[in-house]
Parts: sequence; C-alpha cells; structure tokens
Amino acid sequence: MSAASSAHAHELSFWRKYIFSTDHKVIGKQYLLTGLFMALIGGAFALIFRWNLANPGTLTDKQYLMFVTYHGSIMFFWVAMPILLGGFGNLLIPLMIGARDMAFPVLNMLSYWTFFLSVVLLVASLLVPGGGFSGGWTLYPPLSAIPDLYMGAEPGTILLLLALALEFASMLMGGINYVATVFTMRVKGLTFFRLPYFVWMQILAAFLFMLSVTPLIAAVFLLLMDILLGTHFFRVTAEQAGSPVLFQHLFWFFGHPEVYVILFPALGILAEIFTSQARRPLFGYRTLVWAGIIAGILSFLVWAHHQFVAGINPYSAIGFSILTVIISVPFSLMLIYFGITLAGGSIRFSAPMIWALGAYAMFIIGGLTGLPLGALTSDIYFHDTYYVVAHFHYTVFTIVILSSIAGIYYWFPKFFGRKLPERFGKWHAILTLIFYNGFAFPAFFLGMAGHPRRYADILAYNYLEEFQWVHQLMTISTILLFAVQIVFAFVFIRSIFAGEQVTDPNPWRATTLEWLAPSPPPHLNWGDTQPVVEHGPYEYAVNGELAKQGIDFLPQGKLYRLQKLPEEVAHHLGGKGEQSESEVEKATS
Amino acid sequence: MAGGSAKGGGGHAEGVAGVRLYVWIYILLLAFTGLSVAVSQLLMDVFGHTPVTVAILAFSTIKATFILAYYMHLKYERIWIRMWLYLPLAIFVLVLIGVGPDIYLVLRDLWTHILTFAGVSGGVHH
Amino acid sequence: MQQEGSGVMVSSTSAAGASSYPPIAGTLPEEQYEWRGAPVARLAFWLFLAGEIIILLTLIGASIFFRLTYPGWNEASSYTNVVISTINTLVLLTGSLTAVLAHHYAFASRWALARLYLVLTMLCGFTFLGIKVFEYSREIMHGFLPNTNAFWMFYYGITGIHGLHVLAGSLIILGVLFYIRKKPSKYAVENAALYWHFVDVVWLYIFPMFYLT
Amino acid sequence: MRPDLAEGSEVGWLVDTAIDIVTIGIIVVGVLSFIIFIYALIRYRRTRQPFALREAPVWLRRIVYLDIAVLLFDLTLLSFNLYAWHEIMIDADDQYLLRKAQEEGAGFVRVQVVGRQFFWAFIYPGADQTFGTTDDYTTGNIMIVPENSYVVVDLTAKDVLHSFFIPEFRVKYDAIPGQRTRVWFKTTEPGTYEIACAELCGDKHYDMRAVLRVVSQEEWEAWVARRSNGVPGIVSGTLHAFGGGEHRQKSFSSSLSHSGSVSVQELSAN
Repeated sequence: MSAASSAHAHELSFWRKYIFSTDHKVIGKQYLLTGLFMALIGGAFALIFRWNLANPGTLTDKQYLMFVTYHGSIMFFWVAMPILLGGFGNLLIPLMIGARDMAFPVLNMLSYWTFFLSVVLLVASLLVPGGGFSGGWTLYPPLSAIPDLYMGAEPGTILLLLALALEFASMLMGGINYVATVFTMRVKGLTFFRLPYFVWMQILAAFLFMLSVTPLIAAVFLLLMDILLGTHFFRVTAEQAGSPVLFQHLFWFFGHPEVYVILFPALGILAEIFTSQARRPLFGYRTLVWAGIIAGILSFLVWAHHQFVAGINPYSAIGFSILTVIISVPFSLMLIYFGITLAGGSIRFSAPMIWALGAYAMFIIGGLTGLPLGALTSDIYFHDTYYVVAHFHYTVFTIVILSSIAGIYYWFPKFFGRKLPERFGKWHAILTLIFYNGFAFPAFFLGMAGHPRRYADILAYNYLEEFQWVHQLMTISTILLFAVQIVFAFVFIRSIFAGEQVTDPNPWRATTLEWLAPSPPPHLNWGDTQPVVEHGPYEYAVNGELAKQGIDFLPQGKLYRLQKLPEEVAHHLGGKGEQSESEVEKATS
Repeated sequence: MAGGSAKGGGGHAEGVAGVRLYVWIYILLLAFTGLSVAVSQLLMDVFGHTPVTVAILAFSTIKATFILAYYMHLKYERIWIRMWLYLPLAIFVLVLIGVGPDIYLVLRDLWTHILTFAGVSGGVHH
Repeated sequence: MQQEGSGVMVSSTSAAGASSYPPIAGTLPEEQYEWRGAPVARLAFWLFLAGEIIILLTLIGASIFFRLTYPGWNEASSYTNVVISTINTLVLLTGSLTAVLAHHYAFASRWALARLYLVLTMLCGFTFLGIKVFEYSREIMHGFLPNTNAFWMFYYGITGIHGLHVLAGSLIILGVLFYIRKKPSKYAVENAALYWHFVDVVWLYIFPMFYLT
Repeated sequence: MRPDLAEGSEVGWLVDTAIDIVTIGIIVVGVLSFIIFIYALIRYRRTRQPFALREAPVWLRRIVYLDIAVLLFDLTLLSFNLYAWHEIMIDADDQYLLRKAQEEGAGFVRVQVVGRQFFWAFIYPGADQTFGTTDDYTTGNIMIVPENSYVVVDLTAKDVLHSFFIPEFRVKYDAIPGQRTRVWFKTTEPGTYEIACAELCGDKHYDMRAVLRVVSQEEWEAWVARRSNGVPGIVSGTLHAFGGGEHRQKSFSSSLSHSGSVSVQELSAN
C-alpha cells in the first residue's frame, strides 16, 4: 500500500461507498433491497393474473400467460436467490465467521452488478415489441424454441434467456465467493462443526447451485441457438428432430436442487431464530449438518419426478419415485429436530419468532403435500394441476417470504441500527399467514378437482365451472395479502431512516459472532478488535455461575483488542476519523 | 516459496516438475496427436468405425490425463482441489445414467418415426 | 501464538500469519488464505472450472446421444477438414506448453520469462481463433450451416462455445499481463494457465469427436 | 372434490386408490404433527417455562430412529403407487390389453391422438385396423369410443408439448412432438366426458378442449359404417346434447368449426 492510495481511501465518494462498494454489508443490503423490490413486482404480477382468474376476460390470453411466467421467474430467480443467498449470505457469512470481508470483495461487487444488469434485461424483455415471454417459467421447448411462431415474442424471449444467464453468472460468482470465504477465512477457533447452522446451509446451497446450474446454462445456450440459428436441439420438424425431453431433464436437474438452494438458507434462518428465541441449543447439531449434506446429495438424484408423465422411461420413473420418497427422510429429520429444539425451550413469541413458527408450520404442510406428487401414480392425476401450485406455494412461499421476513425482523437491528416495530411485526405475521392460507389452501381442492394450471379461463370446462367462486376467494386473499406487504414496505423504509435506535448490539441475547459487532457493523466489521471463537454456536440455557447471574447464554466467542492493527484496518480507522472531522466541518460551515 | 508457509501454500510448481518434464510431456502429446490422426486416416477402413473411435478417444483421454496431472498440477494437489475434477465427472455420469435411457429411446423413436408419425401428413393419406 | 483467557491481548505480529488474526480481504499475501494446502485463489478457480467442466460435458453428452441415434452423423462428419484441425490442435498444445512454462517461471519469480511465455500463449490463442474463423467461413461457403443437420448443429454449437472459451482465455491472459505489471501475482498467472489447459483438454475431445471420426 | 370417476374405469380406480392412500396418510401425519406442535408452543411458552432445558431427555435423543419409521411410512404409502404404476404404465402393452379384453369379452379400440395448437385430432384405423393406410379416419376435438372396451391411445403432438387429460378417467400423459407415448383406459357405460390439455401449449391452452363420447355398441357400429361411407361422422346434435351454459357453448363451438368432416390435410397443414 503506497501513501498515495491510502490518501485516497478515506475519501470514498458516495459512489464507492454506497453504489460500487466492495463492503459485503453494502452489497448484501443492495441484494436485499433489490430482491424485496422485485418481490413487490412479482407480487403485483400475481395480483394481475389472479384478477383475471376471478374475472375471466380482463386480460388477453397472452398477457395472462406472460404475467404467470414472469411471476414464477421473478419469484425464483430475482427474489428468492438475491434475498436468501445474495442478501443474507453476504450480510451474515463474514460476520458469522468473524472475517472482515469476503475473500474476493471485487468479485462480490461484480456479482451484484451482474445481477443488476440481469434485472435491467428482465425489465427490458417485458417492454420490447411483442412483449415478454409467455411460455411458463420452466421454458419448455418447443414452445420456447420458436417463440416467434408459437408465442409471438422473440426479442422478449431472447432477453429473458440472457437475463437468466446473467443471473446464474452472478449467483455463481457469489457461490464461489461464499465457499472460498468460509473455507479459508474462518476466525481462530471456528472449526467446521462450530459454524452456525446458517453458514453451513449457505455453503451447502452454494455447492448445490454451482454443481446443478451448469447443465442448465448449457441447455439455455442450446435453446438460444435453436431460437437464433434455427438448429433443432429441442424442437421437432417434419424432417429433423431434437428432443424436448432432453431440455426437461437438464432443466429439472437444476430445478430440483434449486429448490434446496433456496430452502437451505431459509432453514438456516429458522435455526438461528428458534435457538435464540427458545433459548435452547440446537438439538442434534451435527446430525442436522449431516442431514443437510445427505439431502444435498440426494437432491441430485430425484429430478425426474417432475416428469413422470412427460414421456420418460416408466422404469426409471420408479427409481426416481423411490429416491424422491427417500429424500423426505433428511428433511423430516430436520423438521423433527427443529421441533425438539422448540419443545423444552422457553419460547418468546417475538415478531421474528412468530414468522419463523409460521414458516415451520407451513413447511410441514408443504413437505407432506409433496408426497402425492413424488408418488408416481397419484402424480398422474396431480401433475400440472393446481395441486402442484398449492404444494409449491406452501414450500416456496414459506421459504421465500415467510423465512426471509423472519430473518429481516431478526437481523434488521444489526444491519440498520434501528428496530422494526415489534407489535406491527406480530400483526404482519398473523395477517400474512391468514391471507396466505386463504389463497394457497383452496388450491389443493382445485387440484383435487383436476383443475389444470395456467388456464386463463376455467369457464371453458363443464367440470370446472363450479369452482369459479374458489378462484374469487383466492383472488380476494391475494389482494389482502399484497396490501399487507405494501404496508410492510412502508414500515420497512420508514424504519431504515426513522426507526427506534438500538443501543444494545445484542438485542436478542444471541450467541453467534455477528452479535458481538456493533450495530450496524462498521466497514471491516471489527475495528481494532477481533473475535476469537471458544464455543459451539448455540450455547443457550447454560448452567453454573452465569445462570445464577441471570445470563442464560454463552457467546460463541470473545472480542480481543489487537495490539497492532492490520494495515488496512489502521488505515481505515484513521481515514474514518478524518472523514468524520470533515463532515463536522461541512455541517458547521 | 513466499511467505514461508510450511504446509506448502501453493508453491508446488518448482521442485516437483521442471521445464524438462514439461517439454517431454509436450512431445508426448504431439506424438499421441499424430497417432490419433494416423489411426483415424489409415485404420478406419480396416477396423471399422466404432473400434477406431474408441481408440482415438482413449488416446485423447491419455493426453488429457497428462495435461491434468502435470500441466494443471493435479498430481501434486490434495483431494480438496482434485475433488473439483471428480465431482463434475460424477455429475456427468449421473446425468448420463438418469437421462440416457429416456433420451436414447426418445431419439431412436424420433429418427425412425419422424417421417411416419410426427408429421401426420407423413403417415396418413386421404 | 495467542493465549486464551480474560485480559490477554491478541498480537497480530506473530509469524503464524493468517491464523493469529482473522484474514482481512485483500490485505494479506495471497498464500496466507488457504485451506489444507489449497490457496484460496486456486480453490475458487477450481470451483469455477468445475462449473465450466460440467457445461462442456453436458454439451458433449448431448452430442453423444444424437450421434448414436442420428444415422447421417458419420457421413456428415467426413466433411470437416482434418488438416486444419490438426494444425489447430498443435497450436493449442503449444499454447499449453508455453502456459505451463509461464506458470513455472511465475512461481520461480522470474517475471520477465513468465511474461514472455504468457504473450506466446496469447498469440497461440489468437492464431487458433484466426484459423477457426477461416475454417468456419470455408464450411459456410460449402453450405454447411448450423441448421443443416444434427451433426452440423453440434459442430457449430460445441466448437463455437469452445472458440468463445479460447477467446476468453486469451483475453484473461491479456488482463493478467496488465495486472502483473502493477502487482506481480503468481496466482493470477496460475489461474490464467489453468484456464488455458482446461480449454485445451476440451479441445482434445472435440478434435476426435468432430474431425477424426 | 374429484370429478366422479367414470364407471368401471380400471386406471381410474388404481389412480384414485393411490391418491386416497397417500392423502389419508399425509392428513393423519399432518394433523398429528400440528397437534404436537401447538401443544409444544403452549406448554413451553415463556410465561409457563421461564428457563429452557439445556439437555433433551434421553428418550428424545433416540428420536433419530423415528426417521426410520418415517421412511417405512413413506415406502408403505408408495407401495400401492408402485403396484398401480406397474399396472398402468409398464405391464399394459398392447398384447396384454388385447388378451385381457378377449378374456373379459370386451372390445378393443386403438386411437391415435395428435395434439396441435389448440386442437386435438383423433385418428382411427379403418377397416384394415392399421394406421397409416388410406382408410384412416380423423375426427377433430371429439373422440368416440364404444362402451365396454379397452381403449389404447397413442399420443403425439404436431408442434409443441401437450398433455392428454381426461379427468373422469384419471388419464394423463404428455403428447410430445416426434415421440409416441401411450395411455389406455377402459370404458363401461355410454356417457360424455371432457378432455383437457394439461401442459402449457400457448395462448389458448385453456381452450384446447375436446369431448370424449362413449357410445353404445350399436351407435359405434353405425358410426363406423357411416364414416366408411364417407358421411361426416358427427352431427352437431350430439355435441349440443353435451352443452351447458352460454359461455361454454361459445367456447366449444369455436373449436367445433374444425371438426365434422375435417380432412387430414387440414389438420396437418402448418
């Protein structure tokens, strides 16, 4: 480090500090806010097409399918991934392992801006002539392979595919960064089996994503060739043949692990909240870690259960069905162990806890209702009906919305230095749960009635006509659900700027390392101190001396003051002092 | 060996493999390339298509092994790095096993039925 | 070595380096972030390479299925030019040799030689691309287009994506050449070389699959 | 909730039983887990239990064995599914079904179904009982099969993926361009059912509706005779008998315009 560069560093401009920042916390917040904003857009799309279902004919058929498609794509790739991986991962991983930043800060920044570019392309794909792609978020060819012929939206389709590719690239950068960071930058004393469960889940998710997404990237490349160059990898003409089933395989080889990619961080969030709010060590920590690893491995072996009636070999369907049922074992183990963590605890019904409990309960429903879909014969009837819709909303909405908002309520004080209102949080949770069940649960009955998905107008069918009122009920619930989230959006923004200030860096009296840092943590996180880990991550309900003093937990590590600061920290601290002086000058002059 | 890292934080390139070894491997690679071309051009008619293809792919695998082991230093790495070669190969095999039976059936049907069945016009005349 | 216990301060001056105070991204010598002998740069780059390997393997696997079932494959593949592709193979292999030599000299801190060999590798890359463009134009003039049949679509798809990788590898080397002027980094050179070798290995399979058989 | 099962449908019975077994299983487990969950929340709330227990009781530490029970439970639920899948998908090749039909004295009909945007074409072999000959007969959006017969349906698609779905018979399988897939079902009594498309196939996906008419043996023979004389097989009256609300009729008649004496050329024209 030369003197020249140190002179520059403490005059970080607005752009370097908030926009093109390499600080993991700023990048995490960027991901989080972008994700939440996209969640509003995805939710609004859901409202629009649900309105059409309650009042058929409001939208044209193409518009209806376009909103359905973009709702799915946005919620998976531009909401779930940025919030759970980009947002929480970036915010928490370095703090939880006691590092000062990610292993590759510049790569981290690039990851966010690649993601941002993908958002721009996504929006552009909606606005180009012909409108957006409307062939479903699964992109099945041949419908997507000749968009001009079948869907009438070639530019939109190409842009959507490019946006997807960029999103994958950005998340790959993030995943590589997470794994490299956790493997090499853990603080002294932090062995692998002392990592908080959340960090375990994040790196497992990163592994899963890296190993599963690449076949889909290849498939998207081939699909783009089909569209642009007229090849026939996935489409069939009278003279030349490709295989639509091949795309489905490559898609679901990614698609199934992808669900776990977003599920694992959500389970990590639940583990953190359950332990600190029930004041109890995580039951069977090591077993839970192994369950996660086994579930991750198994997730590569079950993909074809999405294709039981899609023309695959009926013999291999049997194998995939059995493996699918086996994968319920590690997940039921996780749920049982989380339950045991709660039972025997001293449960505080705080706002994040209510969200987390709601997520847990909904996930039980989501997990169980997956069984009729994984069982191959009942899947014949349920395939591509509203039963599937209900099932994946019980899993994915739980993961993406309930767990994420639980995490937001839980870690908001740490990262913004202010609180989200507690009483509002409880009402928010309860109302969200009610309206969420109001739209998701009736879908089970529609699925039982054999109502296929993605029908713009069910009045075309005799046997479906009587269910119109169910759609209206679901639409009303969706509107109310969305309204509650809009209120939350306002409260969220207000709390960032004008919420109640927190003074205690550890308001939940939690054990993991991030609560040792000041709220909000400064650049390079630990200042002139440094944590050293001495315990496992969940030392709650401790006995002995501390308990007599009314302290029921043992922080995972202790902060030590450094005698000699690492060069960059010293430089940064010096810089910070000067900067605040200059701010004072500015304010007074 | 910068930094004095006793566990060999990456300074493996020297000492274990020298320039001479690299050049020898290069010559080997060239020899196998020549062999592949010769076999494909001369022996295709003698032994038939499939055996020659298998042989040439075997030569390629030998060449790839040399590059991976020496040029990419996997021979000197521990499992934590080598894993990133093995895992993709495992995934490849996995996908082949899962997809193979279906795709084989599908494509076999496709090419044989493409003219008689997929286009209705091909098979039915009125 | 730091002693635990209340009041004992941690010193960051000890020789143990990374383990006595936690790493600060971008401030330590690179080899001090490591996990069981794997420096973080190499670990991360192999993670990336794993993804790349799967992409290429997926494409090659798909081409295997089509080749097994498409009756006209062998006939179509006999139109590709063995001479040009053999020259290209030699160019890539030579690039691999120079890349590994650059790698070698970078680790020996002989930067002038490392730079020279990097430049040679990059020239190999651009030579390859030039020959490839010539070959493509020749084939297109003969009327072989990506949508001609199953062979040609895979030919253009896989060699095309491989060509993009060669381009990327050459540009990475160019970037590394600029980067090590300011800050000599053996891991930057190593990763550029690894990428080159990976591209080379992929070609070793493309060459027999699309040209020789 | 499910539409009434078509009388005597064997596939339907298998699928329904598979669904019932799994559904009852998950409802029992779900209700039990919710009871335990809510009990735990009430029992271990902070006001009643101010201090958490650090260790779980010994018997709870053995809970990992519960997972073996979970696996057994899952496999039990799955077992009937596997049996049914074997019956529906694997065992049932043409010879098997034909033999079965002969044993039961039932009829045996083969139909080729071609899905295209947004339209189902049903191709019947002519008197020679083979497809691809000149006497094949095609109907559009209406499928006519005789009562008391095994119906084997060969599926394919012309342009994009479709999925052939008859809710009352619990029959569903994708129709894939260039590939032939197959479903079968057994009819017992005359009746009228709906055929839907269950795989997103474009704008009018929801409108890709066809009618399955199971007719009496006499009517079937009369229809076969009429169609071999070149008379349009379907009179619109049969369709209106199916009718219903205004909206429905409108939607159906729009697709009806393709049918009647539709020619194969018209169906296959791009």
